[in-house]
Amino acid sequence: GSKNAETQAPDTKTEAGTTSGTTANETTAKEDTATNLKGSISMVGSTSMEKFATALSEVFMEKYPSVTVQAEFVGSGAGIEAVTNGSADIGNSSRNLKDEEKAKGVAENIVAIDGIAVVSDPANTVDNLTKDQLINIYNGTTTNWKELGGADQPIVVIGREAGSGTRTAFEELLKLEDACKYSNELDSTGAVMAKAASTPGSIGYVSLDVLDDTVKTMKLESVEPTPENIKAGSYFLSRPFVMATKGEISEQSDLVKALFDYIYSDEGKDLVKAVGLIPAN
Amino acid sequence: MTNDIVIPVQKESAVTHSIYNQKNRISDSFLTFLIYLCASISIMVLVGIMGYVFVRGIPEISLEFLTTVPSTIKGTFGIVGNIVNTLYVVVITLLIATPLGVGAAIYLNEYAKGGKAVRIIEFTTETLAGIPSIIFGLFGYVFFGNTLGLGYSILTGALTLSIMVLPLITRTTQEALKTVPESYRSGALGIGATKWYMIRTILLPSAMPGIVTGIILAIGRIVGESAALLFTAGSGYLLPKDFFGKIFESGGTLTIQLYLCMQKAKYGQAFGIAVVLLVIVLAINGLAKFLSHKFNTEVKES
Amino acid sequence: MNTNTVKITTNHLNLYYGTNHALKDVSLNLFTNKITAFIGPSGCGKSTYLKTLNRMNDLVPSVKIEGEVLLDEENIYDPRVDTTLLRKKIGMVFQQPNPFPMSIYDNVAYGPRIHGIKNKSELDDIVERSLKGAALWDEVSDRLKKSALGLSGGQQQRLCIARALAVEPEVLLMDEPTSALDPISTLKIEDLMDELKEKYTVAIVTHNMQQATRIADNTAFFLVGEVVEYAPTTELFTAPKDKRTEDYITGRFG
Amino acid sequence: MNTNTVKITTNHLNLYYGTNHALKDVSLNLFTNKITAFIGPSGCGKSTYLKTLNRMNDLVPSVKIEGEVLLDEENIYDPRVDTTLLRKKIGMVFQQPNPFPMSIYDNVAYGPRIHGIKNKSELDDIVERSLKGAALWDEVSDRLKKSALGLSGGQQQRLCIARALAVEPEVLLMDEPTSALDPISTLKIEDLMDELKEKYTVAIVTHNMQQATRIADNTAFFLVGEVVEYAPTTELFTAPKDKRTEDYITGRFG
Amino acid sequence: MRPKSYSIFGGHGSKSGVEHAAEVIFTVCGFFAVLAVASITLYMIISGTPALFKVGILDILFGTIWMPAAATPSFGILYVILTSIIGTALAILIGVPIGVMTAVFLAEVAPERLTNIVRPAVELLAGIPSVIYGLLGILILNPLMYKIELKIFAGSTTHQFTGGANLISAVLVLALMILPTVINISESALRAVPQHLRSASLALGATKIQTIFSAVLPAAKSGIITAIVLGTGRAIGEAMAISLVSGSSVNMPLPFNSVRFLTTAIVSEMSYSAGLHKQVLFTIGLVLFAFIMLINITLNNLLKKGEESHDK
Ligand SMILES: Nc1ncnc2c1ncn2[C@@H]1O[C@H](COP(=O)(O)OP(=O)(O)OP(=O)(O)O)[C@@H](O)[C@H]1O
Ligand SMILES: Nc1ncnc2c1ncn2[C@@H]1O[C@H](COP(=O)(O)OP(=O)(O)OP(=O)(O)O)[C@@H](O)[C@H]1O
Ligand SMILES: [Mg+2]
Ligand SMILES: [Mg+2]
Repeated sequence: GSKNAETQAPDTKTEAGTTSGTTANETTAKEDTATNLKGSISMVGSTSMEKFATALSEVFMEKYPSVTVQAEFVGSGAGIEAVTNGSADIGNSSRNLKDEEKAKGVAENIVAIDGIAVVSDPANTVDNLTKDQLINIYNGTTTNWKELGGADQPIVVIGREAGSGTRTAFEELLKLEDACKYSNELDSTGAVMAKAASTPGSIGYVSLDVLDDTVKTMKLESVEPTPENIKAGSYFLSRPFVMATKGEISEQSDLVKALFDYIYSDEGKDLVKAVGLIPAN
Repeated sequence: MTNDIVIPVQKESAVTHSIYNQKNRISDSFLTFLIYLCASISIMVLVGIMGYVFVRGIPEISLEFLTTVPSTIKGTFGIVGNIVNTLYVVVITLLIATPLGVGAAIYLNEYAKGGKAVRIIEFTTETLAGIPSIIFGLFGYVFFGNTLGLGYSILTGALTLSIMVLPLITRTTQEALKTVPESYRSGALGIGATKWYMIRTILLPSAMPGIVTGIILAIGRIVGESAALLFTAGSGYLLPKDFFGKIFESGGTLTIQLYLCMQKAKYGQAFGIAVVLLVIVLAINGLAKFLSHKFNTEVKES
Repeated sequence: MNTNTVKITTNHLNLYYGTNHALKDVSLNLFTNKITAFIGPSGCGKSTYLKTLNRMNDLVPSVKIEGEVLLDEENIYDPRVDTTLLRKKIGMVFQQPNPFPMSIYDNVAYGPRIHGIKNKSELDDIVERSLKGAALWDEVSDRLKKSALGLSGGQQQRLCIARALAVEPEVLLMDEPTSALDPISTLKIEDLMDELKEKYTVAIVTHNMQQATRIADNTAFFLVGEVVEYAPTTELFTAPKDKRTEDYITGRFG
Repeated sequence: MNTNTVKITTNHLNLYYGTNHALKDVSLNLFTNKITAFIGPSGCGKSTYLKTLNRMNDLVPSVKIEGEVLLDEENIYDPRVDTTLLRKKIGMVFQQPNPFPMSIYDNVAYGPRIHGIKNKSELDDIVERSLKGAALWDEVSDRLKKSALGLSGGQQQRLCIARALAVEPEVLLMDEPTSALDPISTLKIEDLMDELKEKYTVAIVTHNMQQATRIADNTAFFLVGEVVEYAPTTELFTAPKDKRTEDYITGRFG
Repeated sequence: MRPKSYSIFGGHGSKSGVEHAAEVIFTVCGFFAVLAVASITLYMIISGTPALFKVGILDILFGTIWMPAAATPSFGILYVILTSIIGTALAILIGVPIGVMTAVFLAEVAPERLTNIVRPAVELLAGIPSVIYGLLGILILNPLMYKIELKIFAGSTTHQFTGGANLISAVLVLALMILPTVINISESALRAVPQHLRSASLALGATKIQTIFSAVLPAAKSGIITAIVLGTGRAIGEAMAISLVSGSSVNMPLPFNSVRFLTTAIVSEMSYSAGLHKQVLFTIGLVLFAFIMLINITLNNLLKKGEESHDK
């Protein structure tokens, strides 16, 4: 139901929507709404979520041909700001919302979980790290791979820039906030990959879905970073992908509601898996 | 040699002061060496970079790459939408910035009566040249996107970039105008040409090479820009549905797509895009030069 | 001299290039249908004076001008004056030939085109007539479309004369128009001036006193920015009133 | 004429600007310690010939040169020739004054500095001497540090002469060096040339036949790229062998 | 007196409408640049000053610890400022001479055929996105630097190894990135020098090289200064590329340290930041802006002084 009908008015860009708010069993009503839904949804936010967001919008637009989903990628912070001030319907964030952001009435809708993998250069002989070893590397206690049983070469510690969703999650999970001693703070996942691949003795962290064989992927506590292991909880580095809305989903326009309905449907979960992420809940 | 037959050298002075005595001037050799050294550094770096980009990029290019838009479902990748957006952004930006920049230069050089005003404008233009592009991006987003309500659109991007490349065009044009000999001006004015007529028929053609330099550098800035465009033109990658409507829609240029590829560590695609970008730049530069030639009244012969 | 119609009057003209006082209290009249010559040593202000008559000095940034110049009794330094119109009426040939970097044809057609003549055959006509007037037609008629910058020094000088003629000004100011010319071309240009004065007012700067005596009705002698003497030519050369004039014209000066 | 030492010999020189045959089979000798004058109608190739003597025509892209020019019996178009040395020996004053956009002082000191003179007082000396030689010192001594572009036409011309003198060349080529000068300055420059020929070889282009008769030892008459007649000056002017020469010097030509 | 219609007085619009329109349009264009700078300045001041007071001017400008996202954030940017100053200055010192000399080569020395190949290539260089420069830096330059770094600091326990991402790399990439601007503008300035000046110099017995350095370069001075100023602007404003090759950690600007520039600080954190952190980033923008103005004033004073002295 729409309890706060007045709050949704300024946000919505729907030109014509279904008048009946049938959200309960959309799976059956899908075919009807597909012909009825019209308008556009704007998403703004994290670049890390680009793959997921473009896939989602592509599939959704195929399903509802009269709907346009426009996604922009300017960063988590900017996305949340956009949804806060109403210039976007959805703010994509690759980190949890901060309390002050929630206080402004923005709802945190986790749509997927992204694993964070620890990578190193391909020639590295170390292939497993314990949580403590990882912490010691990043806080500057361990500075040479030989202390970890590897070759005698300095560790080049690579991280992401302050404020990055990946970094925030990584540091939170390892309780390393403000304690990391990075020698490289790169501002894109691709740059971390390139740097790790080309620098002997490097170590860095990236999203699960970009892994390839130009780098060596570390096991943590002897666990491989796979979706299954993350789902099972045995791999401990992961972070949420959030699609923030102003107010709860139920307060949104029919279009936005339909989008979330889709994401949480089985079809949506398949899509999430297809782009290398883990479906939420 | 014809002078073999001529009298043997008789005067002493003729020997010592012979014009055949190629004297080696050390400072000359040093400076020549320096010129060649710097030029070869530049050229080697240039060739190296281009070579690297081409070697890594060309294998990525296929018909699909050039003629489709990305699709995550099908798992395919193509950049035709971005190519179109790039052309939109370049053309619109130049349409806005060139008249403004050239006009400003003409004002500064031909109309403003020297003094403070000119110096202030020159100074501000130069300041504009040093502002990082992200500031332009944020400003453009706030001003054109929000205040003027243009949102994420090609127009917002083009307006923002216009301000960004304005200094390049203004200052290079101004320098070009400064080098036009004063005698051309007095010649034209002296037979009763109005100022604007003189500017149109004498100054602009003479200054054309300089203006083109500015435009070409501006084109480089436009196509190479990512930060400012991400916040203003957005990252849409679909083909336009109608020609003019697209101007008000989000559209990511090739560089934006390249930037997003970098995020996903898709270097192959990134280099592929870079190659396409270079080809496009080459084409636009060529076109700019061609058009400028049409303007140039100078008789090119003898 | 005073039976003539005055075309241009200069009253107490002073001109400064920065601190350099280049014209000192110059008062002169130019008469309709007469040729006035300006003579004097190099650097004495002849070119400067000529340029004040059609306000070409406006282009020099550091220049400061006092006094009054009247064309047909209108002050040309009045703020309301349209300098374009003024310069259409008062044409000028500069001391240093300054052809535009265009073809010979376009150089001559430049002026007429400004004033709205578009018709090809009319333009052809004007170009031919002007080049003939400047005694250049024979030498360049087969290369009208070639760049004017490939002309010899004297040819460039005549081209600039042709360019000024094409506009048909009321007053023609010529700064040493024959300095780079051989005697024959010079005579042709002098004949031209003689013809021109039927319709126009002509002023020339020359270093050649024979030339002044041959063609000028009146002559002014300049010295370090001052007009020392201004009189009908024959009078000035045969019975100069000022000792300095006499010294100069007899070559005893300096 | 043949009792003199030959400084420069030209043998069967032909020069083309593209398809324009500007010099036709020119053969001439210039003699040490003599002044040679070149006369002829505008556009006949005088400047072109002068420029071939120190290879300034090399700079025109479309130019093609055939034949031989010998300086002290060395072919200046030999590939081994150091054009820099050549041009230091053969100085040139161009038809159109071309001062550098620098101060007057720097303009004159340019050449000496190039050739390694750094010493301030020595330079001051050269500058003063050269400017005095070119009869310009009095007018500019108080503004040596001002831009040379603010000089009058005749002053610029004299500046360019001073600039060439400062290098002390063996041969001095002057293209109408007094065209923009008043009679007095002209006389001073002519005196200078007379002095110069004691030490150097001088060649000048002039349109002023009186000037040629006053100063030149030998005179060559050019016509459409050809040397019609070359003879001792008095001979050429009093008893020309060629009908065309006679026509020209008596003003009956064309 | 002639009929009134011949009067030289402009009167009713004989200074034609076109002429007036042209003047007005050009004036508007001229002041547009001022308007643009003014509004951007205003925008920066409005967004950048609040943090100055919230954090404290001294704490920001002279603090050395940058921990914007920490629980107790610290916003010191002294090292970042120093890095920008030193890095930009070095890049200019390397890039400008190479650029100007290359321009001389193209305009005066090189055979026309070579110029016709090289010039478009230089122009292309201007169009390569900075991300690509950054990527090339990571893939090619940094590994090279790392080899040197490993040699120099072998066995050091205090040095933090950066994998070659350091001040030197950043300076080299910056120097490279300003080349197209410097080369192109200088070259067109050199080409605009009238031929007769070269003739005059050569005729005095100057060699080609002497002519270039004593006559042509001084005559093209104004254009070359513009090239330097615009190149400097490019160097100061560039962020994307150097953020990748410089390591981007906040450190003292020593050659082999990972360092962060002002622009990098803004670009890499702006999109994720929020709240006070974001405001501080705008403050950095403001600092950068002041920095640009300062450099411009200095350059103008240094380079343009000589120019006016002989022009009366
Ligand atoms: N750079 C050039 N390109 C093409 N033609 C040229 C060039 N310079 C001169 N000419 C032509 O060559 C011929 C001879 O020119 P030159 O300058 O030698 O004449 P000149 O005798 O010096 O004449 P003047 O007395 O007018 O200076 C002329 O017809 C001229 O138009
Ligand atoms: N643009 C200028 N800036 C400064 N001084 C100038 C400028 N033009 C001319 N002068 C000076 O003003 C004086 C008069 O110059 P003007 O050109 O009128 O002389 P002129 O009589 O034409 O001489 P010439 O016969 O040599 O051409 C000279 O001393 C000259 O140096
Ligand atoms: Mg004069
Ligand atoms: Mg000549």
